Amino acid sequence: MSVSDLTPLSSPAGAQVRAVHDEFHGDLLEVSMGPHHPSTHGVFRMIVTLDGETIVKLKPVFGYLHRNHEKLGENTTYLASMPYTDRLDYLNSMTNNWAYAVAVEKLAGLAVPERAEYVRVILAEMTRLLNHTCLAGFLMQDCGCMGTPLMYAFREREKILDLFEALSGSRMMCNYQRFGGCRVDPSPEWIAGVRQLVEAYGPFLDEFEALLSGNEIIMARTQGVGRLAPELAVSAGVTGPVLRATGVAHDLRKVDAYGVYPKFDFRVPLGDHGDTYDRYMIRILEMRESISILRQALAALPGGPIMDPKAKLRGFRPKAGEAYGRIEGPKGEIGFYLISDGGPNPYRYRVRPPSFINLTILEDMCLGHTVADAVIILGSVDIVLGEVDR
Amino acid sequence: MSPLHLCLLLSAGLFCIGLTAALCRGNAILVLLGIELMLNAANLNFIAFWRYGSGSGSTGVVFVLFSIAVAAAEAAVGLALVIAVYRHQRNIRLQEATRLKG
Amino acid sequence: MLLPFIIIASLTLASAAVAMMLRNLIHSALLLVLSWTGIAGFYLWAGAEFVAFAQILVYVGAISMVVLFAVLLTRPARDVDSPLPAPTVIRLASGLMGGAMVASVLLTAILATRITGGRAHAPSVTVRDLGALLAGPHAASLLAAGVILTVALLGAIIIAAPSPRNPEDPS
Amino acid sequence: MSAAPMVVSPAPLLERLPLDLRDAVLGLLPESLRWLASGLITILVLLAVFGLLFAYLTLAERKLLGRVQNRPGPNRTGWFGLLQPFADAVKALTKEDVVPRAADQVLHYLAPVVLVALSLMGFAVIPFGRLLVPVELDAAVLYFFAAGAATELAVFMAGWASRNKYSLLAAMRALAQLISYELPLLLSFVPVIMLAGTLSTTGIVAAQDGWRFGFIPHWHILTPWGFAGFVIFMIAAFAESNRSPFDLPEAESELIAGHLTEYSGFKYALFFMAEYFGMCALSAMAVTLFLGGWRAPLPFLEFIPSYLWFGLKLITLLVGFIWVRATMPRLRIDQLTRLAWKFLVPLSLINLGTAAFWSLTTTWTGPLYLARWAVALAIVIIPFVTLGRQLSAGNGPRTYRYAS
Repeated sequence: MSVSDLTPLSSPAGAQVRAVHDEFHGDLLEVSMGPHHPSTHGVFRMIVTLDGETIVKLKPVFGYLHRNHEKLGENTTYLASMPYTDRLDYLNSMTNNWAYAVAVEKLAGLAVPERAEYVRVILAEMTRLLNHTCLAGFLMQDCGCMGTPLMYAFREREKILDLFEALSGSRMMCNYQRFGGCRVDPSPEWIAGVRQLVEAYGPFLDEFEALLSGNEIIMARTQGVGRLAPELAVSAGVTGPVLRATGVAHDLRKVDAYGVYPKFDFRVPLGDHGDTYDRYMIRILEMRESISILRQALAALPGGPIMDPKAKLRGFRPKAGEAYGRIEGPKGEIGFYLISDGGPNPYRYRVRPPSFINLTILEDMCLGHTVADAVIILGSVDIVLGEVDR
Repeated sequence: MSPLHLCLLLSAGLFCIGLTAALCRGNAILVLLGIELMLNAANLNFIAFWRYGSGSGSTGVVFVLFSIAVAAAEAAVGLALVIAVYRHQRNIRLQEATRLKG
Repeated sequence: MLLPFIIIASLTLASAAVAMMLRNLIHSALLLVLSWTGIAGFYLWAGAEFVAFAQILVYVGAISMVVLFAVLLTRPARDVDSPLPAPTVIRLASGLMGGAMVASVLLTAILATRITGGRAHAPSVTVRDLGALLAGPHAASLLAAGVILTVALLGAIIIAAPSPRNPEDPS
Repeated sequence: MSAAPMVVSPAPLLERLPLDLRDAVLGLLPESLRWLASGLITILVLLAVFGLLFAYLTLAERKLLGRVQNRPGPNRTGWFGLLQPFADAVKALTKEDVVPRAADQVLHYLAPVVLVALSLMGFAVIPFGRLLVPVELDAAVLYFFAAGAATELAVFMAGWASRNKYSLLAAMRALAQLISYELPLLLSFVPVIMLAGTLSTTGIVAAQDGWRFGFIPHWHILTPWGFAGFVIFMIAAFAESNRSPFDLPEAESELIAGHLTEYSGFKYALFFMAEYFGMCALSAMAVTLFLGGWRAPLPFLEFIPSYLWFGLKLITLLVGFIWVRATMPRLRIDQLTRLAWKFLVPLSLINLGTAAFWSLTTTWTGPLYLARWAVALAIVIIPFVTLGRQLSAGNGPRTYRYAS
């Protein structure tokens, strides 16, 4: 199935559940989960109406972390916006940087040297590993695993963050990509470090999966929970692993074939049920594909410059026009829409945050399930509040 | 006054409290609890007579065991009825529960 | 010997009486648990150890839980402050009168009866004796009790389970 | 610590040591006070031993969790963090006690006290050693579970009195959990009572006396029905003591802290204490019912005092509790009740049949002895597998396709 095969439905699947629960059995209880709740992944609030423990209504409330991101982007120069994009999805600053760089490169018509494209792919796939590993750990924490999988996941995450720090000088706020290439050229030692990480990652995933993927309780908790219909997912604009878990083959790395991705041989895993377990497993399988991409990219990494020599960072004034740059981030399509009036600042700066758009279907996934399920469904959607609220 | 008198007075007191509650209160759960209390008062008598009576054997104790079992059954059914009534009329006031079916 | 009885009796009676007068059902139920525990204490005092523990296990461990559950499931709408309607006042008065009448009859009957020939020491009944009694002379009643319990529990489930919805039925 | 003070027994010195110590203390007091002092000493010793066990169990739990999770655990207070429990105690005692204004003040205060009191009561009937039984009761097992049944009432009180919606949900969960798991817990050891023919804990330990072939102890866990009963008992005990994977009332990722949400400082510490006491009491009961109580596992090891064996078995079970907590995800409330009603209750009923078969075939010897084992194992295993299949029907590993 692909996007074009599907006609968007106006009636979401949740409407039926909602109708059934209009005539409720017991007294309803309205619980405000969050903004300070251990499992809302930040300052996020869900106003949940419960019949017993079953959710009959769920209203997400966000904005507690609003930082005026888009307005800031319109009031600073193109280059000065780059570090702000780190703060969107603070787990994935490398891909945020890249998406922003792609938008500006489109706007200004900049070319990117091949070595930079390869480095970008390496960093993006490392970011994907990082994000999905953290997500799996957090999801298991939401299932009540007392921190053990989370600590295992964080052990691996630290290794990736160490590499990021060695390259960019910062663990999480990397600010590494530039329009027209990358900031610094990775050293051979750094490449060797990545190679070591990639070789060790497969065994880690095997260990992680042996502990969790076949666990009876995990399967009972996640299978059939939070089903998402492909029609609803497409009409709501859901992207990333959440969309692919419903069986829709939509991966920008294949669809847009941006950068040097066409040169690599990788597959896009698809789920058949669209439930929480599928969303978890798709991410595990994607990590395995990422490892394969990383291997190929490391083997084929060419020499040459890392920055387009024509690129001008200071006093950068693209000619008037507009551009939308998007890439497949770990959470879905991360895009930046820029309108230039020829000045040093963008006239309009707009972010398409995958977390935020994936979050809009939360109620439809949660209706009819219990409070405990809502927590893991939210965990499996994979949100970062920095990106949701901007 | 012999100890048996005291025991019987205690049981009579409990019985009357239960009875008054069952007659006065409109809340189905409280009525049920009143009935439970009356049943307990009866059990108390069995034990009292077993302890201070002149007969031999332990039938009194055995009977109380059966009575406790029946009380458990009664509580389960009674509370299930309360929930059914609640589901029907959105409260558990017995005055309003006037229909058996519907 | 008498002091523990007086303590137990006053505790039982007081908590039962207060429980039945309270407005808050949860408080009533919890006080009644105290009263049931008091009755178990009486059984212990009288020497019926097994019955006392059975009383705690069944009443405090099971029935109280079901009662609390029912109270939580049937939280009334917020009309607690509404004044008592007239029928309820009449009901209250007649109930109280009925209770008082029964109490007076019982009291006179108990106080007028002369009891003779009671035994001074508690008859000993071990768990083994009880088991022999239940499995021997009372085996039929034990079976009947088992059947009653099973049927009652099944019935309770059927009554309390939400009826399957059918679209034509407006209720 | 048995009821009669001066027991003349042929037991060796080490075995008698606690009793001798107590009698030495009692000797200093006038005759008329001895019964009272004896009881008080028993209570004090129990409180001291289990209080200390509680303190170091919290440390052991944090250390073990740390070990499982690749981190050191507490190691700053004292050598290897050995003073951590006392630092925690000081912290809990000096914290402000915050009570919500809307809370039911009396019940909110009463709940932790009642909980600790009730969870301590169970220790009275556990035979900790050959000569160490605090109270001999004819219906000791019944007493133990009667005391334990009321603990969930205290959890309910805590949850309801807090006037917090999370706490209320936790209170409901606690009730549902108790109603569901009381039954398998009680049914799981009925075979033990049937075959031992007594409800007294000392009687049950006495029934596990002796050796098969001179070295295999006659513990109940070493029979098919006993093993099944032990497993069911332990699963129900996890639920009964609100420990992971059944820690639904305080599920921190869903209900913040459940019934503990509105508790702080010393009251919170009391809840914590009660949880560990409950865990210890249930483990001690499991040791008594299934693991031969204070008996040594091998004949030549009997020179080691019986209470040390009891302690060793108890600590083994407690470490099991901690290990499970470090590795298991949490069940959902409907799955929890379904597990109890559709799996544990039928299994424990079937287990009654296995035990009956076992006791009817005590005369089978030779090849028939093997047949006895085979049949009993079949009665245990076949329902386990079929019921288990049914329980997790529809769930299983999945295969994934890739976009072409």
